[in-house]
Order: sequence, then C-alpha cells, then structure tokens
Amino acid sequence: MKKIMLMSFVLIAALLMGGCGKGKASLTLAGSTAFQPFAEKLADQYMNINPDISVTVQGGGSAVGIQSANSGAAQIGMADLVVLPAEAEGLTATVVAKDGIAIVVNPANKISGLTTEQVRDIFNGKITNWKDVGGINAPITVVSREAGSGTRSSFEEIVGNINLKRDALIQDSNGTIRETVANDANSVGYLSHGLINEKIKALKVDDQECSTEAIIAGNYKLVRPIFLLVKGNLEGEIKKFIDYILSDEGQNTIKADGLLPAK
Amino acid sequence: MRIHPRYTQRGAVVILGGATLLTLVILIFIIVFILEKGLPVLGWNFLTSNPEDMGRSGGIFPTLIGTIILPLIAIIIATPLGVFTSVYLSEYTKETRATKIIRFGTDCLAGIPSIIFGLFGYIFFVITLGMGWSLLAGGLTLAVMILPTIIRTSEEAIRAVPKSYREVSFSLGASSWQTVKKVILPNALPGIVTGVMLSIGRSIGETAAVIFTAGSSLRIPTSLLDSARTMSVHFYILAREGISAENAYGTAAALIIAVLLVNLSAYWLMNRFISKRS
Amino acid sequence: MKTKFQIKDFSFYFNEEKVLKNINFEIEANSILGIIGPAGSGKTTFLRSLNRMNDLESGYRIEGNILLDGIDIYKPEYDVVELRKKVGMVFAMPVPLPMSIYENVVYGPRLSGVQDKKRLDELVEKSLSSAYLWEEVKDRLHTSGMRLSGGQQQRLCLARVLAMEPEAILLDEPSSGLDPISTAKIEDALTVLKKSYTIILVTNNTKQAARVADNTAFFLMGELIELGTTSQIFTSPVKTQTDDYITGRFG
Amino acid sequence: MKLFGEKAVRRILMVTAFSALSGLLLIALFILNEGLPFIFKYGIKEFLFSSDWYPHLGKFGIYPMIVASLWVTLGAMIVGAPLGVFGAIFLSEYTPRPVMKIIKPTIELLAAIPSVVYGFIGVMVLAPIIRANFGGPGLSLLAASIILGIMILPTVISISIDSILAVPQSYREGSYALGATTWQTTHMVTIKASKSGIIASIILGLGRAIGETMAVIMVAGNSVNIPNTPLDSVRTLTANIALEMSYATGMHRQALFATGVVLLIVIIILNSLASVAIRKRMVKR
Repeated sequence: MKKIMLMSFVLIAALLMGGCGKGKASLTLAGSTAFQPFAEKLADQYMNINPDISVTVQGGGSAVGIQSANSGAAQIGMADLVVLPAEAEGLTATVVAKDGIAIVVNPANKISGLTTEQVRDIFNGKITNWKDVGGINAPITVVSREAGSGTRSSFEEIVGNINLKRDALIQDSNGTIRETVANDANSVGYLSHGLINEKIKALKVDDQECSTEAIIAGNYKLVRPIFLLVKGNLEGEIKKFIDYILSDEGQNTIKADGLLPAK
Repeated sequence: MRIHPRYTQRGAVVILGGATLLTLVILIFIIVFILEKGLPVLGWNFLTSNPEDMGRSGGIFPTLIGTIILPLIAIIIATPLGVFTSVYLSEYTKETRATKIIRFGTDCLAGIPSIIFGLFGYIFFVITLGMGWSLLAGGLTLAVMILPTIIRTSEEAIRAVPKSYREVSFSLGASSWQTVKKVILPNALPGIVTGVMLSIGRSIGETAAVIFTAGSSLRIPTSLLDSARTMSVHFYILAREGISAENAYGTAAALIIAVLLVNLSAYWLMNRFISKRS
Repeated sequence: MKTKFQIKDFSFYFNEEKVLKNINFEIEANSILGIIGPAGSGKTTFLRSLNRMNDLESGYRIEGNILLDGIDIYKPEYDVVELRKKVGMVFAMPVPLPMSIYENVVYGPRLSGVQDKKRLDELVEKSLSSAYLWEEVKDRLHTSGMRLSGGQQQRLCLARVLAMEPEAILLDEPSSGLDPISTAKIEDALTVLKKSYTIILVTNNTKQAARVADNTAFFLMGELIELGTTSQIFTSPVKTQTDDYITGRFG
Repeated sequence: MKLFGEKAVRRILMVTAFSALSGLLLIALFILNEGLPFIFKYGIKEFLFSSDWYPHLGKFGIYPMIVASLWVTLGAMIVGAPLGVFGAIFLSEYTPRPVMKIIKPTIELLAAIPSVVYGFIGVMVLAPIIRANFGGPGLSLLAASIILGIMILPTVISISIDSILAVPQSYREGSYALGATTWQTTHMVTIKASKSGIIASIILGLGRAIGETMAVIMVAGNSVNIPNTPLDSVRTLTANIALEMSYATGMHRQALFATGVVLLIVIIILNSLASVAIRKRMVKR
C-alpha cells in the first residue's frame, strides 16, 4: 500500500517536473475549429524550425478563442468572425487568413447553385422543398451550426436577415456538418471552403463558384477573415510565431490546405 | 373472457424469452459491428505510431498515452480518498446523521451526469485554479467522478470481512487502525481492487467530462499540465467530424477491447474474491 | 489469595433491557473460575464486559464498576487497548485470522511492538507448546491457520492469546464445537496455565466446569445466583435453582 | 505517542470521509454560482417556459430542451424498461442458474461500452434506417430514444435480477404448491415482492438516460424544437450544454450553466426517488 502510494507520488512529481523543469517556452492557441487544423500544421512546422518552443493547439470555437485569450488560458485566441464581439475589444487582432463559406449539399442533389435570396429562404424555413428551387420533390433538411459558432455568425451576417427555422439540425463543427450532409441526400448546410471533399458538393451562390480564384478575385461573397487575438501587444515568442504564420512559408501552408492568404 | 393458464404461460415465455434474445442480439451486434470493422485497422503499428493530419492517417499513440495517464491520475487521487472514506464509515463511526449525509452525498455524486462534471472541472480546475486544459485538470475531474464508485465498492468489500476477525483482532489488543491495517484492508483488498478496475473502465470510456477538462491536443503530453486526448475523445472527434472512418473504427475497437479487458479482469477478481470467501 | 477482578454492583443494559442485574463478586487470581448457566443467562455478556469487548456493539449502557487490580476499567481515561492486552479472550468459534500459523501467534506481540525475530520465534514455540499444539504444527508454521482442524484452530487461538503474555484469559465456551479429544487437550492446557494466569471459563457444559474449575459461578436470567468452590456447588448447592440446573432439571 | 497516532488517524479518516460530500458541494456551488444569478436576472418563468433560444439576440428559453429531455427519457423508458424488465424476469425465473450466471455478467459488461460508441452506432446504423423507412432527417427523437433505451438495458437488467433473486424461494414454493404455473407465480408473487427493486432499477436507468450527453448529441439532431412527431430532431438539456459551451461567452455561458442547474435539480429529485425506492426494499427485507 505504502509503496504504491509513494511510487505514485514520485511519478506525479516526476511528471510535473518533466514539464516545468526543462524551461521550454510554450505557446497555447485555442479557438476556431475552422482554423484549428491549419494551426496544428503551422505549429508542427514552427517547432521543427524552433525545437526550443512547444506550441499546443486547442479547438473550442471562436468564443473560446476570445475568452481564453482574455483569461490567459491561451496566449493566442483564434476567431473566424466577420465582426468581432465586444469582449474582443481589448485584444490585439491580426488577420492571418481568409476563409470562404461554402453552401454544401449531398452529391446526389441535382441542384448546382442558389441565389443569396434562396439560401436565406431555405434557412429561414420559407422554402421547404427542393422542387421550389429547381430540384426533385423532397423536403429540405437544413443543417446549421450551433449558436456562438464563428462560421454560423459569419454566414448569417453575410447572407443577412437570417432567422433560422426551428427544426434545423444543429451540428457543432465543420466536420459534423459535412458528415450529416454526406449522409442525408436531402440536406443542405454550410462549412469552411477548405473542408470541401468528394462526399459533398459545394453550390454556386449568385452564379459564383466557391473556388479559390473566385474568392481571391472578390467575386464569391461568403468570405470571412480569420483573426489571431492576443492580450496586449505583439511581442516575444508570440510575435515570432505570428510573424511566422504571416511569412511566405506560413501563408503557403495556409493556401496549400484550402484557406486563403491574408493579403 | 379468461385465458387458460397454459396459454398465458406459453405467451409469457415467448414474450420474455423474445425480449431477452433481442437484448442480447442488440448488445452483441454493437460489439461485433465495431470489432469487425475496427480489428483489421488495429495493429501494433496503429497503436504505436503518431497520428498524421489530425488523425486522418497514422496511428493513435498519443491518445493511448492519454488513455493510460488520465485514469491513472484519477485513481491515484480517488482510491485513497474513497478507501479511507469507506473505512471511516464502516469502522470508525456508528450510523449517525453525519454518516447518513455522507452516504446521501455519495449517492448524489454517483448520479450526476458527466457533462456536469465537465462543466465543473472546466470552471473549477481549468479556469479558477488556472490548470488550463491539462491531464491534471482532467484527472482531478475524473477522480471526483469515480469517487462514489470506489467508496461503494470498498464499503461493500469491507463489510464482507467477517465480524469475528475484528473481534479477534481487538481482543488481542489491537487498536482500530491496527485492525484496519492488518486485518480489514488485506481481506477487503480484492473487492477494493475490483472497484478501482471498474472505475478505470468508466474513466477510459468517458468523453463529455474529459473533453472539457483535458482538452483534445493530439501531441504526446510531456507534463501533467499538458493537454491530452484520450481514445474516447479521439474516436468521438474522428467519427463526428468524418476525418477518417477507418481510423475511427480502429480507435473504437481499441477502446472497446481496453474497456472489456479492464472490466473482465475486475469480474475475474471479484469471482475469485467471492469463491475464496465461501 | 489475591483478588484479580472485583465486580461491584455491575448492571448491563442492552437497548434498555437489563441483561445483567447488579452483579457483585470477586475473582481470585491464579485460579480457574467456571461460569455456568442456561443459554441467555448473561454469561457471555458478563465475560465480554471484563475486557470491554461489548464496546464494539452499539446501544448498550452499564451501571456499577469492574475493577482490575483495583483500577476501574470503565473509567473514561482507561486505555481499552491496554486492557485487552492484559485480558485475553478465546471465542466460542475458533477464528484463525486468514494468515499463517506463525503470523497468527505473533499478531498480538507485534502490535505491542515486539520486532525481534528471535524473541518472536521463542514466543511462538512457548505459546504453541502451552496450548499443546506445538508438536502437531512445528513443521508447518508458515501454512495458513485456516487449514487446521477445528480443535487445532481453537488451540491456535489459545496460543495466540498466550503469546501476548496476558494476566487473565477469558474463554467463551471454547469447546462448544469440538470433539472430546480436542476438548481434553484444551482442558489439560488450562489446568497447567492457571499457575500463571487468572482464567475465566464460560461453559454450557456443567461437567466441564466440574472437571477444571476451582470455583464456579451460576448465572440465571442475568443474575448471579450462587458462587462457591466447584466441589461445594456441585455437591451441596445452597440454592434450589442451582441444584435444579446441575442435576439437569432445566437448561 | 501511540494514542496520538490513533487520534490523528481518526481525524484524517474523518476529513477524507467528507471528500465525496465536499466534491458534491463544490460542484453544486460552482454550477449554482454561475447559473443561479442568471436565472434570477433573466426570470425563472421566462427561462423555463419560453421557447425562444436565440443566444445572439439575448433570448434564452430552454422550454424546448426541457420538453425534449423529458420525451427522450420517456422514449428511452418505453424502449428500455420493458425489454430490460422482461429480460431480467426471463433470466432469473426461466433460465437455468448456470446460464444466467454467464449472461448476467455479459450484459453488465456492456454497461462499460463507452457512450460515444453507442452514439456512433446510432449515426451509422439506426439513423439511416429511420430516414429510409419513415422519412425525416433520421437524427431524431426516435433515434435518441432507441439508443438511450439500449444504453440503459444493462442497468435495468442487472438491478432487476438482483431484486428478483432476493425474493425468498419460499414465496415461490408457496405459490407452486397452490398449483400456479411459472408465469402465474412470477406475475402474482415474484414481481409483486420485488416491485420496488425493479422500480429502483428503472429510476436509475432514467437517471442515466436523462444525463447522457455524447450519444444524444450524435443522434438527436439537436434542433431547438418542440417535437411534433418522434421523427423530429430535438435537443436535450445535456446536449444544449455540451454543444454550445465551448463557444459561449457572457450571458450565453451563464445560460448554459443555468441549464446545468436545471439538470442538476432534476437528477437530484430522481436520485432521491430511487433511494427511497431502494430503502423501501431494504425495509421489506
């Protein structure tokens, strides 16, 4: 008994020491699930160049990004909102990337595009059958994100006047939206442009394709910025890491994986 | 109209037997479904290599570490607390209002949904105590969660130690603590270990409480204050976000096997315990 | 003769039921006192009052005093643990602790802080010999005590008490479940042991009291009916109840 | 020295004995502290009985979630309770003891399967079946009820078997001696005698169902919606917390903690009911 307890205390102590003793600088990013995969990849690359620093990335969503940057739970918050909320006022915000929001349907759906008006009506529950927008006679299953999601508030901000219909399915990440739409032939949802894959189909909005070119050219309208939020001024390790993300190498990583460079 | 007892008897057997069969079929289907799709993915390489691309490819090594360390922290904290509590309740006091309150509190704690533990762990350990998303915060949260299980099983095990052993020990001039240490705990040990094993099983399978307190970092943790991801959380994320169905099944299979192994050994211990008693 | 225990107007209530009623008598040192009486007469409760084993139960209350060597064992500051070291007890059912024979015997001494291996070895041999068990188990001291026969287990329990080197030994119907040969061995041991110990033997078997006890007390319905030398009690009892009991008219 | 040690040990044990209780109090304190001020500020009636949950507009009515939690739990009971109780009766009264002794631990083992696995099966197998056969989005009240019903089976079966086995054999023998069939004995004697234990098992299952989070998020669809049919998507109290917690700030976050308060109260009421039922059983024995 005694031995086991003693051993476990030693173990705990060793583990605690192991982390703190080395004096390795550490950075934590938290927030936007849309930017999370990119941040993970950027962190890995950055740590390859700078072995002395350890960068940890947490998801949680834009609100968590703002909250944890404020509370200090993370040094850098990630947020993907068109308009930053009041809580973010005291934070230094840097746009590190841009992201298109794609309207997606099941690949079995024959429809290839919608107007902004139609998107709004579908999500508000005014249009409830695909035949009203040129598709087959089948009820539309609307899939949206949860309240507080950066993608959702950006989507609603840009489309305008959205008052989401009550029976819309709610999923809590881009990935789950994609899965839900991929599993249900009559569904429609929206997600980060970078996460489109063969399981789902992105629709044209107002005749503009959701493509990198159209977004960069400014033709596709559902675009939002991605912010990194820092309490106080950019300095030290935090600044170095953000500078790395804004460097050509960092921006290329962002671009290669489907987001759009900041500038 | 009265139906002849023979027919109600037959009808009852058919309905009851059917319900039993359906239950078994459903439950076995779940395990077979996961194992059938997951076992081909699951291999030494899958367990020991790092995930790549958010888990789209590669293995689950860091989550294996998280799955081992997190329950370990939880039981290291909860076992002494739980065992001491049950020793106090069964050996040091008679039934009083205080013990009734303690027991009611334990029962309530046992019934609290894991999401509430998650909320509490997040606001208390992660934010208020400033631990951040970490193994420590997750382990402490799980420790509170499994405490009632450990108290209950330990108390049962301690009560199962024959009263005559206590009498003999006291009559030989032992103090309460000497009796506990030399006679009661050694004899209750298998039962206590069973409770600990069941708690480990529950900790391994827990998702809601862990995701809010230990976070979901896919890196191998190097200290207790690092965030980590357990296999359950990893499986949840892989499956929910459709990152990789193949790896999701592999992780689920690993998860189920781990949980079944832990629980089977708990049952094995308990049976040995019971057969030794009788 | 030296007095070991003085029982002064001692009453015992269990859940407000008076189980022992105003008991008054003295117990001589270095003798065997046999306590006889029918089931439910309070013999065992009385015995367990002498080393305060009743403390383990709840819902009891006492009145009066029990003095050991002139000191009241029920006064608040009295150390119960020390009392039990001085007053050992053998229970009705043999209960070896689930450990080896050796460990069973050294359980008490170890608790009192005896660590020296040689001293413990000596104690084990001496105690087991005194309990007439040494020859039977000396080659398997480290096997489980639970594997012994019932009679051997009860002698192990006796040896375990002896190893504490107590001043008094309480025996609660120690041979109730045993065969005649084991009983005889225990009785032989007791007659030798009384030279160094005060022995109090509760028994349902009047013949056993007649065989080994120096003095005998007869309990009935929580009262001490009669106390005297064993020969007096068994040949010319004063009270009719005593006579009725030992001649087998009831009980 | 020794006596001091004994006292110190007693004191240490007494302090640890309050660990579970203090854990509970700490949880209650923090959840209440975060949630109660919101409830009073926002208004109990408005919070509990309004159907408008629009956090970005400052509207926090959890009525649909309360209704959904109740429906889902009821649904789980309809699926799980009969199946579980029938199974328990069959295993304890109609199955040879050795067979029962293998099947019971097997079923208990299934209680250990992580809830995310149940949820996953719900998404992959159950939802498509519902969508294909009954229409609707598949992720629905029905799917959640079935999955939760399955999840509580081990709890219901295991505790019910224990309480049925606790009925003295003499009761059954008495009934057989009067010429009753097994079923007559079962429903007239055994079930009656073990009723409170069976009820306790169902209440404990109920507690598990109402508190389950991850599996429900995966299969219920999570619409803030009062369901008209079992095929509608719903969001439970637990799902509401887990879905939005990570994104919520300010009032929104407090509202989620307030949701936790409501959940906590419901659970404690259920728990008290269960312990009354269990105590009744003990007294009977």
